[in-house]
Amino acid sequence: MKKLLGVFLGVLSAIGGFVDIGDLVANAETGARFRMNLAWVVVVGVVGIIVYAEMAGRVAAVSGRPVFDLVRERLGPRFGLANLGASFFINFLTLTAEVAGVAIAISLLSSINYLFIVPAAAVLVWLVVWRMPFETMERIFGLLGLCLLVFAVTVWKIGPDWNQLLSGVVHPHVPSEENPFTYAYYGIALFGAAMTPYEVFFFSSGAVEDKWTVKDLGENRINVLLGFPPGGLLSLAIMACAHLVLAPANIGVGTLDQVSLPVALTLGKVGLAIVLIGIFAATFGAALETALSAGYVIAQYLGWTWGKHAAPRRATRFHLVIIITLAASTFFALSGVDPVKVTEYSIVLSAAALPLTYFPILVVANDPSYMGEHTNGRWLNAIASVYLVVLVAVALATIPLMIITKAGQ
Amino acid sequence: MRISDLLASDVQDAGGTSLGQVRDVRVVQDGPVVGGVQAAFRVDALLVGRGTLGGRLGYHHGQVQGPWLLRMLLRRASRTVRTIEMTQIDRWDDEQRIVHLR
Amino acid sequence: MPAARVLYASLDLLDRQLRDRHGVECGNVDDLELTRHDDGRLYVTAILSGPGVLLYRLGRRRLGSWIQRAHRRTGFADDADHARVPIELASTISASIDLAIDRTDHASFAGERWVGDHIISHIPGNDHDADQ
Amino acid sequence: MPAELLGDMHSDDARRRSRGSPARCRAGTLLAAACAALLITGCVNNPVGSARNGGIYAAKAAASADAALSAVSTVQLVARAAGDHKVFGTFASVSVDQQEDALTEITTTFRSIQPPDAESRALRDELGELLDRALEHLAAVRVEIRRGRLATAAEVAAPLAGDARQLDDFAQAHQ
Repeated sequence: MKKLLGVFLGVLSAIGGFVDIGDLVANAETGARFRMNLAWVVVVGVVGIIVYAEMAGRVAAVSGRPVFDLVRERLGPRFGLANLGASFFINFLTLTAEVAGVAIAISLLSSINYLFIVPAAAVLVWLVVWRMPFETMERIFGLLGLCLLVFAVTVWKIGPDWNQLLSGVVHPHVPSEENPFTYAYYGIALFGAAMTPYEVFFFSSGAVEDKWTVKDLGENRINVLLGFPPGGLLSLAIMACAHLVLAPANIGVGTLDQVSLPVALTLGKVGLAIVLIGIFAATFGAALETALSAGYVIAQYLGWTWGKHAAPRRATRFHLVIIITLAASTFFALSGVDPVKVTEYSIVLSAAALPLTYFPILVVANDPSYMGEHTNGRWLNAIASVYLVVLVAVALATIPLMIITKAGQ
Repeated sequence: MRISDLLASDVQDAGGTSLGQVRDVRVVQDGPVVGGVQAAFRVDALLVGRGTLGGRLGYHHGQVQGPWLLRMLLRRASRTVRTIEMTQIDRWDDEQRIVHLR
Repeated sequence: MPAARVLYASLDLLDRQLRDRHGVECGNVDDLELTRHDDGRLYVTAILSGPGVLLYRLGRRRLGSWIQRAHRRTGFADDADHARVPIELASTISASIDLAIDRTDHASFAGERWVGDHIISHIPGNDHDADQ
Repeated sequence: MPAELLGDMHSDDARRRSRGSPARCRAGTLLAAACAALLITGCVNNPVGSARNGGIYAAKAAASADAALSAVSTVQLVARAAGDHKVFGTFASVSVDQQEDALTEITTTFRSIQPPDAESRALRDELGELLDRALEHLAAVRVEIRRGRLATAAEVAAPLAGDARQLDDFAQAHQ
């Protein structure tokens, strides 16, 4: 029975942990601007992250090797170094966006200017990384993140014309006043938000930390298959809220309070309190994962001792990298940079960088000398190969689109 | 001497024309027993040619088979890799990093 | 006698994760030392790993060697080359390589110890094992 | 496509000359540096070009009107929600502050674009006036909410409806 409860809580925290600042901003922005015409990208992204995370978790469980350890081993130290530089920079941007998101959520509850809260939020993130046990951390913020289900309640309460809502999903088209380049740019942003690389760094490193073995593969699949789809539905609920409330009022999402406005207008103060707690938990949980990922990627490339389980004294350089990265993110957030803009850049560049880590994982998942009978099956390889082509196409299109649309203006 | 010097070496035949760079080094654990425990690893052959990535990822002399798309792509890139036994080597100038064949 | 084991340096040895006798990470295989025996053949005699070794392999040979020498003097009390682990101390060679040594006397530990002594140990709770 | 694979496509001699020097590693870090430069400018402020001809100026004016409309509509909704006790005072004041900052930045960015011809100058004056009026009304709502008088916030926000309509018409006209 205890095992069942463990699995159940695991799935719930996977749902709660799926949405982060990138999903909140991307889905609300696209809902407000493109109605439901980009909803299909979320579906593609969720299937992609399921394939990607399941493979990374299986590789970590069977070979005991996390992502960046494999990136260097399979691509060589030189290309691995360039890969590390790009991934670390994007992870740094995401961490900055998440910390700013935590501060904004608190400021909306307390009306203290969010810039004053940023340092406190960063110290709180560090304290949890430094002291709180891994499972407790995952459970608390994963379960609190479930408060975001209030977006789904809002959509249900508004009682929209469902087939009109679904028509956007099933027959997507570029709205007349928008040009296809901007449509594609926001599609890539949504795709990057759904398939965030740091989730895979954290997911595979967590599997090694928790000493997963072949016995845990079943639980890994359940977590991914039952946890991510509802997370994807939650993202679509955020998009639907923006489509139903913000779009008719000609509101484009530029700040986090606009994202939570539809819930307040529909469910009042109670709904607002719940959604703000949900945003706090989701962004705080993601800040923990990105802070740890900063340490994971460098330690795993250089072969240092790493890990959240061991006391900090046994993994000193790992924790030092986390402290320095968190401090740097705090300064960048305090530099008056627009947090929503930083979030946009982090998810778009995440989309562009996906092949860098997806490609080596796909190769190792096909290496019998590592995976034995857990090597990828034919069907999984077919789907994974299609995604590799999609990821490379997205990666090649991102920078040009960013220039053409001046970052989605 | 370090294996990275050997891996960076250019292989030239007796006439001095280059056959490509050393891509990988095959070692065989059949040398004299060392430390009373295991046999030593003897450098047995060099893999020379152009395609690096396919070999490094395990498609060429490793066991990686799938997915089909990558196997096709990477197999073709490392088609020109050739195995040169150590017996065919006259000498290895590790300063200039050139392997001279007989 | 089973057939002798065949490995490929880049594919199976280089850049693999090193673990000490307690299974704790202690650096990667940055390079391998080759020695020519009197029979004229080349043998892999040691695993090289630690500050400067990777730089050497990435092409920065002078800088890499300089860092390695400087590190050797400052990193440890004795003058043994802690970046060099004789190959016979590698007990298992598979997804990662287990060494019959303790991580504290491996070259990559010097950085770990310096950061521990000067920074991490000054922060309260640094010896608290997160799982209690 | 991984850089190393691309590297193989080129002639082998070129690679031999750069043998040992981490050319590809430099390419990777160059790419990261380019991204960083692109981002820092993008994140801090929206780069503003001068408008070469009337058409571009009109499009930029329409975009500014659209952005202003978004801020004005947000404050309308928040004011009405405050009146209906659907939001806390803290949320309302932070939200209105942020929209006021956004509208202020839209106005200053728009004013910094040089109108290239007479027709554009007329557009600038028309939209400029609209933006100033909206900013005034928005500030009044902020003060009302900051004083905790949520019940009357909706009334104070009433003129924003007119501003919203005019901004919307302007944006549609010069899209």
